[in-house]
Amino acid sequence: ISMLDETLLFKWMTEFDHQIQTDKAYLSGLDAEIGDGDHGDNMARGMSAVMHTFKTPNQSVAEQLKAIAFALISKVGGAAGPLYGSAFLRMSKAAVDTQQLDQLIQIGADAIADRGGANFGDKTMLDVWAYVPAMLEHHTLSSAGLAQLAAHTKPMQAKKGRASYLGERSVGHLDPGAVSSQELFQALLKAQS
Amino acid sequence: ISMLDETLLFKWMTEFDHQIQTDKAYLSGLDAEIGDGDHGDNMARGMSAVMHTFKTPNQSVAEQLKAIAFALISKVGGAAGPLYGSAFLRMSKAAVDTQQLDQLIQIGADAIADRGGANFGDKTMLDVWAYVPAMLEHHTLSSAGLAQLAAHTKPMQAKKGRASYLGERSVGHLDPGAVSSQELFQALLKAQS
Amino acid sequence: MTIGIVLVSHVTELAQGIAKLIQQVAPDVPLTVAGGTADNGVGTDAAKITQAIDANPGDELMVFYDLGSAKMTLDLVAEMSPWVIQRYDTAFVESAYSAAALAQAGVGRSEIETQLKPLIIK
Amino acid sequence: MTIGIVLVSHVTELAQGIAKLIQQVAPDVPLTVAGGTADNGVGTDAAKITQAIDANPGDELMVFYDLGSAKMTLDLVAEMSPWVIQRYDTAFVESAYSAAALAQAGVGRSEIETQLKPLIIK
Ligand SMILES: Nc1ncnc2c1ncn2[C@@H]1O[C@H](COP(=O)(O)OP(=O)(O)O)[C@@H](O)[C@H]1O
Ligand SMILES: Nc1ncnc2c1ncn2[C@@H]1O[C@H](COP(=O)(O)OP(=O)(O)O)[C@@H](O)[C@H]1O
Ligand SMILES: [Mg+2]
Ligand SMILES: [Mg+2]
Ligand SMILES: [Mg+2]
Ligand SMILES: [Mg+2]
Repeated sequence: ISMLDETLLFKWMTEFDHQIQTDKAYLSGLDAEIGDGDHGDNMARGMSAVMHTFKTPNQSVAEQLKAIAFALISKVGGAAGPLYGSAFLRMSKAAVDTQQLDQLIQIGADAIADRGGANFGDKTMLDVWAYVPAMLEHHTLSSAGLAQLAAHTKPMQAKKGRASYLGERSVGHLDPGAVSSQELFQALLKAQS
Repeated sequence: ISMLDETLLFKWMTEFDHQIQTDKAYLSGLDAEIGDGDHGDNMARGMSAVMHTFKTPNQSVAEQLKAIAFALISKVGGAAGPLYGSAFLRMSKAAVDTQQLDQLIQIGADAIADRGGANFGDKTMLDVWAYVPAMLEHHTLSSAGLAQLAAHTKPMQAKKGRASYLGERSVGHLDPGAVSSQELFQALLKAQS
Repeated sequence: MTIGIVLVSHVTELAQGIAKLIQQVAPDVPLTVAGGTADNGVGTDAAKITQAIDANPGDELMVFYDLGSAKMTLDLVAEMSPWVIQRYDTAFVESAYSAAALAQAGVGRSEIETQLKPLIIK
Repeated sequence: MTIGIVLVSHVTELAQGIAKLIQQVAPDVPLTVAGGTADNGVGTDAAKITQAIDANPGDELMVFYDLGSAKMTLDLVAEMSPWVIQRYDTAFVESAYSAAALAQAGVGRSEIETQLKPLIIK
C-alpha cells in the first residue's frame, strides 16, 4: 500500500496543476453544457494558489494538506472550492495518524459526501472519488479505469449542484467535477510512476 | 343620491391632495410601524401628479378619472399605486354609463378587492372603501364614521400587503392605506359641503 | 415559441443582480428587468415594467417578482399589454434561475412550469 | 439576544439589493452581506463570508443564501466560526425579508423560524 509523503504530495499537485491549466477551457466547456461554464477557470485559479503553498519550507504532510485545503477554499469560488477544500482539510486532520493513501482518499471522499450531501450516482465528483480508495487498495487504479468512472457520469441525471436544475436535460453530458477528479487521480498515478 | 360631475371631482381631488400633503409625514409614520414607511410620500407624489391632470381643459368625468388613475399608477410607486389606480380606472370606465357616486365608489371598491385579493377584515384600505357606498346611499357618510372605519383596522391582523409579514405583530396599529382612504372620503364630504 | 424572462423587483440592484446570475447559465434566453421606482428608489414603476415587457424579444414571457406590490403593478400592466405574459408566485431568485436554466436547455414552458411547482410560495 | 441577518449570494449586487429592500423595513436589525468572488465575479468567497459573519454585531445570526455552492462555503465557514450561526434553506429574498421584518418587530428566533417553515424550498 502506498503512502503519502511530502515528495509525492508535491509531485501529485504539480502534475494536477499542469493538467488543470492545460484543460482549463475544456473543463469550463463541459460546465457550460450543464452549469455556469466556470469549472476550469475555478480549478485553474485554485491550483495556482495551491502551488504557492509549496513555497513555505519544511511543512509536514498534514500541514501541507491543510494549506492546500485553504488555498482551494479561498480561491476556487465555485462549488468545487468547498468540496475539494473539505476533502483536503479532512485528509490533513487524518494525516497526523495515517499516511496510507487509500485511507486518506476514503476520508476525502467521505468529506465530499458530507459537505455536498450527494449520493453515488448523483452525477458529481463523488462518482469518481468514491471508487478510488478500493482501486488503490487492490492496486487496480489505472488511467483507463479513471476515465471510465468519469464517463459513467454521462448517462446519469444530476441530483446535486447546478446541473440538477436541468432535470432530465442533464443526461448525456459529462459532469465537469467528475472529470477534474479523474484528472486529480491520473495526476497521482503519474506522480507515483 | 349625489352625482359626480367635473366640478365635484376637481374639488374632491383638491381637498384630498391638500390633506395628503399635510399628513404626508403622519401617513409614512404609520407605515413605518408595520410596513416600509413610505405611504405618505407615495401618496403625496401621486396626488401632485393627479393635480397636474386637471390642467388639461374640457375633460369629461370619465376622461378625468382615467387621467387620475394613470397618474396614481405611474407615480405612487408602492402597493397603493395599482390599488387606488385600479379603483379610479374602473370608475372611469363605469362613468360613461353612470355618475352616481355610491355606484362609482362601489365599483372602485370592487376593483381594489380584485387587484389585491383582500377580504374585509384583512387590515387594508378595503376596510374603508367597502363600507362607503352604503353610507353614501343611505346618506350616513360622516367624518366620524370614516374615522371609525379606519380605527377598526387597529385591532385587525394584516393578511395582505407588507404588514402581513408581521403576523400577530401587526395587531394594534392603524393600517396606513385605510387612513389615507379615510382622508379620501373625508375630502369628498368637504368637497360636497 | 421562444421563452423570454422578465424580472420585476422593488430594487434596481436586486433585479440586475439576478440577471447577472442568470445570464451566466442562460446566455441565449431573452432577459429584461424592471427594478425600483422611476428615480431608482425602493418601489415599482409601471413604466419600467412596461418597458421590460415590450423590450423582451421572447414570444412567451415568464415574469418573476419579489413582493406583492410588484405583483399588482405587473398585473395591471399585463392586462393592458398585447403580449403573452405569465406571472409566477414562486421564490424569486430560485425560480427565475431554474426557469432560465431550463429555457436555455430548450425545455418548453409547460414543462418548466411543472418544475416550478415546488417553488410556489406566495 | 439580538438577531443579526447575513446574506450570502453569488452576486454582489444581488446581496446589496436585498439589503436595500430589507433596511427599509428593518433599519435596526444588524445586517451584513457577502456577495460574489474576491474580484466581484459570480461565485462565493469564503473570506467575504467570514467577514460578513464577523462584522455582524447580532448575537445570533440568521443566514440566507441563493444557490447550493454558497451554502457549502457558508457551512465550511460556519463550522470554523465561534458564533451562533443558523443557515436557512428557504426562498432567498422572501425569507430574508420576512425574518428581517419580524426581527425588527422584536420577534424571537424560534418564532421567526416557525414563520419561515413554508418558505423552505431547498
Ligand atoms: N452537492 C454536491 N456534491 C458533490 N459535488 C457537487 C455538488 N455540487 C456541485 N458538485 C460538483 O461541483 C462541480 C461544479 O463545480 P464548479 O463549476 O466549480 O461550481 P459552480 O457550480 O458553483 O460553478 C460539479 O460538476 C460537481 O461535480
Ligand atoms: N393586497 C392588498 N389589498 C388591499 N390593500 C392593500 C394590499 N396590499 C397593500 N394594501 C394597502 O396598501 C397600503 C400600503 O401602501 P404603500 O405604503 O403605498 O405600499 P408599499 O407597501 O408597497 O410600500 C397598506 O396600508 C394597505 O392599505
Ligand atoms: Mg461552475
Ligand atoms: Mg460558478
Ligand atoms: Mg409602504
Ligand atoms: Mg413601499
